[in-house]
Amino acid sequence: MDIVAENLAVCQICSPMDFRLTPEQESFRAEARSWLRANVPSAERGTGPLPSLDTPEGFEAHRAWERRMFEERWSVVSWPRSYGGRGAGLVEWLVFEEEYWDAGGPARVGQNGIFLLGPAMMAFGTEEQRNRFLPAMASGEEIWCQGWSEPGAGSDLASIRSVARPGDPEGTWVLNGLKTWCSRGAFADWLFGLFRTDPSAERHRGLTYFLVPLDAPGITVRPIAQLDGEPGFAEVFFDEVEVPASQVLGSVGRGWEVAMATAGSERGLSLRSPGRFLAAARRLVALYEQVALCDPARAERCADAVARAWIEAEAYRLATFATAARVLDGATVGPEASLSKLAWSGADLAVHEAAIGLLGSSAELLGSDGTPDGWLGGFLFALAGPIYAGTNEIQRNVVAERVLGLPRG
Amino acid sequence: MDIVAENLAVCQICSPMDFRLTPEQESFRAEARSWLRANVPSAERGTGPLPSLDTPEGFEAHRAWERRMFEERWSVVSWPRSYGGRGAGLVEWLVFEEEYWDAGGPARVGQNGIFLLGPAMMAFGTEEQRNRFLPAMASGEEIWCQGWSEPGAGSDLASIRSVARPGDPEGTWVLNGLKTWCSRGAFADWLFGLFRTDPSAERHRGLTYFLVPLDAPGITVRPIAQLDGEPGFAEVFFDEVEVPASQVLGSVGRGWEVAMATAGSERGLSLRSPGRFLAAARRLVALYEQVALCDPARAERCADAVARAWIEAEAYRLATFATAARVLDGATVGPEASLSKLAWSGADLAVHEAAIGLLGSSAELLGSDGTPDGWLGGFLFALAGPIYAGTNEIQRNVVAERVLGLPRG
Amino acid sequence: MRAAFDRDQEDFAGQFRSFCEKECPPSAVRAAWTSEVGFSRERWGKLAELGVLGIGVPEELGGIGRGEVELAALLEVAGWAAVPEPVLETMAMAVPLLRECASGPGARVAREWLALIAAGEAVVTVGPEPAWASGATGSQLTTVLPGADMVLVAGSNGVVAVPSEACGIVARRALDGTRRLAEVTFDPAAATVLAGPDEALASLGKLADQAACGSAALLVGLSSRLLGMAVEHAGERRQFGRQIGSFQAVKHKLSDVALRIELARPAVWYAAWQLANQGAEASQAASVAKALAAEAATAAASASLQVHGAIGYTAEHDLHLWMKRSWALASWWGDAAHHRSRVLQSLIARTE
Amino acid sequence: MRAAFDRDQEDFAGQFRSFCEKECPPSAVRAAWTSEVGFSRERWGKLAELGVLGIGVPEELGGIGRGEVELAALLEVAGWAAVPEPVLETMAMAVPLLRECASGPGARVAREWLALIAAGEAVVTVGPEPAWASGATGSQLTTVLPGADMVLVAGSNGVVAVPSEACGIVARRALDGTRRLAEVTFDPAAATVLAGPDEALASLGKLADQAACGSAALLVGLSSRLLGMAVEHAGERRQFGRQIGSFQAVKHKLSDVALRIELARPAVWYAAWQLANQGAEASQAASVAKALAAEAATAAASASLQVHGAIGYTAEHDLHLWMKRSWALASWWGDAAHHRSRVLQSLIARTE
Repeated sequence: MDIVAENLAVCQICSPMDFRLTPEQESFRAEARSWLRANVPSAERGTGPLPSLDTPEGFEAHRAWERRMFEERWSVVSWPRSYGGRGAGLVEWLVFEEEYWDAGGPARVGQNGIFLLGPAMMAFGTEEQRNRFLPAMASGEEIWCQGWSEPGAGSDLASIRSVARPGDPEGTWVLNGLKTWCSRGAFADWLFGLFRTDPSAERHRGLTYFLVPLDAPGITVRPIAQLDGEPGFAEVFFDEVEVPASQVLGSVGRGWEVAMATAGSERGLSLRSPGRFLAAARRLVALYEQVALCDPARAERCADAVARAWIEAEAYRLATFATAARVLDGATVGPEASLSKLAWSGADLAVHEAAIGLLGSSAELLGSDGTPDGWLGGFLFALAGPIYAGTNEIQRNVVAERVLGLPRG
Repeated sequence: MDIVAENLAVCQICSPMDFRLTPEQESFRAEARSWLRANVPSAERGTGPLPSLDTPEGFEAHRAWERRMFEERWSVVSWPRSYGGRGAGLVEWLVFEEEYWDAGGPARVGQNGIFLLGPAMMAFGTEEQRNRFLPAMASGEEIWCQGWSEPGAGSDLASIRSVARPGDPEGTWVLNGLKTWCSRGAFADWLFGLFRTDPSAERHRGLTYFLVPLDAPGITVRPIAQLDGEPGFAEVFFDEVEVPASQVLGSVGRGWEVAMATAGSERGLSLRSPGRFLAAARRLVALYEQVALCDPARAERCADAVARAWIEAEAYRLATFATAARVLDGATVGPEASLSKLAWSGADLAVHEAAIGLLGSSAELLGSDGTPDGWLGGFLFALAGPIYAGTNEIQRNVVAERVLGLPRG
Repeated sequence: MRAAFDRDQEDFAGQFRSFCEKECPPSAVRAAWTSEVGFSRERWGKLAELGVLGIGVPEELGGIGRGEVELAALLEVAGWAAVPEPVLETMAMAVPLLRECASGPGARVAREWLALIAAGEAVVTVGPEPAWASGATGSQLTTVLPGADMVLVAGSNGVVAVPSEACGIVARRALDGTRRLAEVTFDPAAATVLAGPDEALASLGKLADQAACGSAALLVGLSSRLLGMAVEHAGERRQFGRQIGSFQAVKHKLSDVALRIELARPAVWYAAWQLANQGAEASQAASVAKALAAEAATAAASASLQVHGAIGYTAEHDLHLWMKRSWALASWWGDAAHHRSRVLQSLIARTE
Repeated sequence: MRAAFDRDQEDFAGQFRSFCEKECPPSAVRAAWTSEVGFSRERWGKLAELGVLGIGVPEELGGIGRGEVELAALLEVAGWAAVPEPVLETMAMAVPLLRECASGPGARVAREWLALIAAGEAVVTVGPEPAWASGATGSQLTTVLPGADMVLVAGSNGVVAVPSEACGIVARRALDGTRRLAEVTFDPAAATVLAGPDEALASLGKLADQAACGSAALLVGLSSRLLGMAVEHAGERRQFGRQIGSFQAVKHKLSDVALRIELARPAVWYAAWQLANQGAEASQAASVAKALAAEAATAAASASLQVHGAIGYTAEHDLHLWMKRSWALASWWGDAAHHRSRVLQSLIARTE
C-alpha cells in the first residue's frame, strides 16, 4: 500500500516507547523503597529530622547519614561497585532519586563531591586519585566544597584570578587567592577548584584544577551566613598553600575542560534529579488539601498555582526521562543541560511560591529551633536556584546561542 | 511642638491632594456625557456600530463621525477654540476621553493627525500652517497617516533612508523613498514623516519633517492587510514627489526634534488615554458576570485574570492623573512616557486576554460580516500595542537608561 | 523505560515531514483559507496514500493498525506544517471513537467508515464540542462541517453517526480561515446509533482525552515552527547595526519559548503512551499535555509576533497562519486553565 | 482634581526621609533584629518628637491632626528606610481605630492612649490578624507583642483594649528579625471595651482597609529601595568586562519593576485619599493598592535578588533586610490574590 507501512513492518531495531520500568528496574525500585522507608531519619522513629546541615551538629549528623547509606551501597548507586556504588544505570539512578525524596531523605551533604567532582574525577582522574578520593567521598568521610567563584568571577567564571605557581620540589604548586560562595565551605574537609597556572593566558586558558584539603597551612575559611542565617557557604583564603602534584586533576593548564564537564553535571542531569521536585510537588498537593478543608476560599485562589507547580515538576520528570533515553541512545548532553537547569529551578520556585501562598502570612514563621524550616526553608533554598550553577540569565544565553543558534553579541 | 507641625500650619501654597473633579470639571463631564450618549453611533438608534475603519465605507463613516463631533466642538476638546477646540485643560481632556469610551464611541479615524501631528504643529508650525491644516484635521476633512517607519527603520527610527533633495524653484523639495506601516495609509488624505535632507549626516541628524498629500504625483500607496485581514496600514512609495516649502514642518534638518515631540505624545499622555482601557475593563467585568451565570467553573478560573486586568486599567488611570498633576505643576513628560506606554499596552492585553479566556473556544468566531469584531477584534488590536509607537523592548531600554540611569550598551 | 520514539516512528514522522515540505508549504495553507471547504481533498487522498490517515485504522480495514504514540508523532509534524486538513477531527477523534464502536450495535457502519478514512475517501468530524470547552457565551460548535462527509455526535445519550447531508448546518467562520465551524442539528431518523447511553459516557471521556492529547501534539508542532520562524527572522533582521537576535531581550524571550516546548513535548508522548495503553493516568496525562502545550503555543505566538514586529502583524507574512491556528487549538476542547483544574482534581481524587 | 501631595506633605515626607537617613541606616535596622523587642524605644521617642507618630492624632491630644494622605506619604518613607518600629500597627491601625472609639464607651481610654502615642510614650498593636489573612494552617497572630504596651483586639464581638501585661503571649519568631509575632490570649476582666459589637463590625472592616492601605504604602517604599539597591549594584558590578546593568536582561527586569512601582504608588494615594474622605470606594481602593503594591514588592525582591546574585543571598548584605520585610508585608492582612478577589467582588456588587 505504501512505503511507510512497509518500513514500519520491517524495522524493529529500536525498542518501542514505553514508560514502564523493566521488571529489573521495578525490583530495584522496590529494594530502594524498602530500605529507605526503614532507614531515612524520621520523626516517627525518633531519628529525624536532622538539624540543618549548615550547623556544626547538623553537618555531622548528615555525614553520619551518608556513611549509613554508603554501608549499604545506597550513597552513590550509579558509581562502579569498586568505589562503593552499584553500577546502576541512568534510569535506575532517577528511580532511586524519586524514592529517596519521596521517603523524605535529608539533603545530601556530600553532593558537591558526589555529583560535581565525582564525575569529573572518573573522567579525568588517575587511578590513584580515583581510589584515594572516591570511596572517601561516597562514604561522607571527606566532604567536599566547590571553589569556583571569586569576588570578580561569578557568572563570568573565566575571570578567575587565584593563582598557582610552581613550588619546590618540582611538580608541587603554591596557591594564592580567594574563593567565595563555596557551598558547604564552612565545615567541609576538602575543596576543588580552578587556579591560574599560566598568568599570561587569558580567560579560560591557563587554568588548572586543584584538590585542596581545607586544613592545609595557609588556608583561612570565613563562613558566610545565607538568607536563612546559617553559614551555607564560605570564603576561602589561600596564602602560600602548598599542594603536591597528585592533587592536580587532569592536565596542568586544562582545568577549564575538567571544570566544564563538572558544570555540565551540575546544570544537567545529575545535580537536580526530578525526584526532589516531584516529592515537593506531592507535598504541595497535600498542603492544598489541608487548606481546602479549613479555608476553601484561599485554597481556591491558590488552586491554579498549585496545579501549575505540580505540572512543572511532572514535566521536568518526563523531560528528564526523554533526555535519559537520548543519552542511552548514545547522545551526549550538551547545551540542552541549560534547559534542564531552567526547568528545575523554575519548578522548584513554582512549588514553593504556591506553598507560601497557601500558608498566607503564617508562612513567615520560623521553626521551633528559630531557623526557617519546612516550606519557608524550602522557599529560601529555591530562591538560590536561579543564581547558582550559572545564573539563569547565562543559561538563557546558552540556550539562545547554542541550542537555537541565535547570534552572539 | 516640632518644626514639621509648624511647617504644615504655615505652608498652603499648593492645593491639597483631591481626586474629586471641580464643579466646573463636573459640569464639563455632564455636558460631554449627555452629548455623547445622544450622539455616539449606536445599534439602538440604528446609527451604529460603524463598519471597520479599515474598509472604504467604514473609513468614510468614521470621517463623518469626526465631522459631527467637530461641529459641536467635541473633536479636539483640548485644542484652542480658533482651531475648533474648547481650550479644555488636561484633566478635562482625560474626563472627556473617559466619557467618550464609556459611551462606546468609535475608534478615532483622525487620531494620527489629531494626537501626533497636531501637537507637533502647534509647537513647530507657522501660523499659516496651523490655520491651513489644524481645522481640516480636526473636522476629519483631511485624514492624516504617519510616515515614520521604513523597511530598514522600525525600532531603529534614525536609520531612515528616504530622501528629500532641493527642487526647483528654490525652497521646494523632491521626495524619494519608501515608508511603511503607515497606519490608515490605505485611505488617508495626507502623510507626515521624516526624510533625509542632508545625505552626509548620520542617524538622527539631517532629517526634515514633511507634510505630503497622498494624491501628489509620484506617490503610490500599497495597502497592507493586518491580522484582521483589513488594510489597516500601507506602504507608501515616493518617486520624485514635489513638495513646496510650505509643507516643511519646523526647520530643515531639525525634523528629529519635531518628530520626537510627536513620539512623546504617542507614547505619553495623549495617544492612549486611560478612558479607553477603563471602558474595556468595565465591559470585561460585565462579561465575567454573564459567564458566571451560565458557566461558573470557567468564570471562577478566569476570576483572577479579570480582577488583574481591571486593576491594571484602574492603575493606569490613577497614574495618568498623577502625571497630569506633575504636568500642571510645570513638569514636562520625559522618558516617563515610556512607562506610560508599557502600562497601557500591558493593560490592554490583560483586559483582552482575560476576555478571550472567558469566551473559551467561541472567542475565535468572526462577526456576522466575516471580520473579527468585539473582543476578538479588540484582542488583535491589543496585540499590536507592544509593537507600534516604539516596541516595548525599546521602551524598557529607555526606562532603564533614562529613568533608572543604568549604563548604556 | 524508554521515553523516545523508536526508529520506525522517527522514520515515519520524517517521511511525513518531507511530504509536508513538498505538498503543504505555507502557500498551500494560504490557498486553503480561500478554498471552498478550507482544505484540499486532493491532499487528503495523498495523506491516505502515505498511510498517515490510516495510522490508527486496523490493518484488516486497510489501515496500519498503530496507536496514539505514532499518531502523536504525526500530529506534531502536521502542526509544524499547519496542515489545513482536519487531521485532529478525523485521525485523533473520529478514528479512536469508531474503533471503539467497531464491536457495538453500529459495528458495520463504524468499520465501513474506518475503511473509508484509511482509503482517503472520507472526512469525518466529531461534535459538538462540550459546553465546558466552548465557554458559556458560545454555542456548541463542530469543526470542518462544510467539508465533512459524516459527523459523529457524541453526547451523554449515545454516539451516533450522521451523514453531513442529513445535518442542519449553520456555518460560522473563524479567525483561522481553515477552521470551518458550524452549529449542527440533525434528524435522529437519519442517524445510525454506534453506542448506547451506557458506553457513550465512557466514550465521551475518552474522546475528550484524545482531543486534548491530539491538540497538544499539534500545538507542540505549531510552537516549534513559530519558534523557528522567530529564530530565522532574528538572525536576518538588523536594527541599530546588529542582528536583532543578538539582543538579550530577544534571546531570553525565545529561550523561554524553547523551554516551554521542550517541556511540553515529552508530556505529549506520555499522554499518548498512556492512551495507547489504557493507562490509569491517561486522562490526567492528557490534561498535563494540553496545559503545557497550550501555554507553549501561546508563549510562542506572542514571542514570535513580538520578534517579527510589524511584519508579523500583517496577513502578508506567513506567521499569522501558525499563530491563529495556535490560538484556536489552545482553547479547543479545553484551555490550559481548564486542564490544570482537571489535573488538580485528579491528583486530589487519587489521594482520597 | 489633583493627584499629588501638596508642598507641606512633600516637605514633611522629605524631612522624615532625612531623619531616616541619619537615625535609621541599614546598620540600625540590623541592630533591631537582635534587640530585645525588635525595635528601638529611643527612636520611637524621636519619631514622636518629629511629629511622625502624632500625624493622625487630633491636635487637642498633642498630635498633628492629619489623615491618611499624610500617613501614606510617611509610610512610604518608612518602608524605604525599612524602619523597624511598628509604624504600621500603631500609626496606620491603632490610631485610626482609637480615633473612631474616641466618642464611644471607651472614649477616655481611647483619648488617653492617643495622647500617649503622639508623645512617643506608647506602642500599641492591633490583633489578631483575621483568619482570611493568616492562612488556614496558621494560628491568628499579632505583631510586635513583646514590645507593645497595649493590644487592641478587634473582633466581631467588639473592640477592646488590653494592657500587654494582662495578655497571655506565645511569641513566634518570624523570618524578618524585626517582626515579633505572638499568639495572644487575655482575661476579659483586664480589657476595656472601646466599641460594642454593633460598631465593631464596621470598625473591623475599616481596620482591614487601613491595614491594606498602610501596608501598601510601606511596600511601595520597600520596593523603591529594593529597586534602588539593584540599580546601584548593576552600575558597579562588572562581569564579562561590562557593568552588568548594561545587559538588556538586567535592564528589562528592572524597568518592569519600575513600572510596577509607578503604578502602585498613585493607587496608594487614591486609597489613602478615599479613606481620609470616607469615600464610597475606600475598601475597593485599599484592595487595589495592596494588590498592586504586594506584586510590585514581590517583583522588586525577586529582581533585586537576581541582579545581586550570590551577595544578595547572604545575611551580610543589607538586601535581605528589605526583602524579608517585603515578603512579610505582601501577605500580612491579605495577599495580592485575596485583595484582587475582593476587588472583583466589589465591582460585581456595584453593578447589581
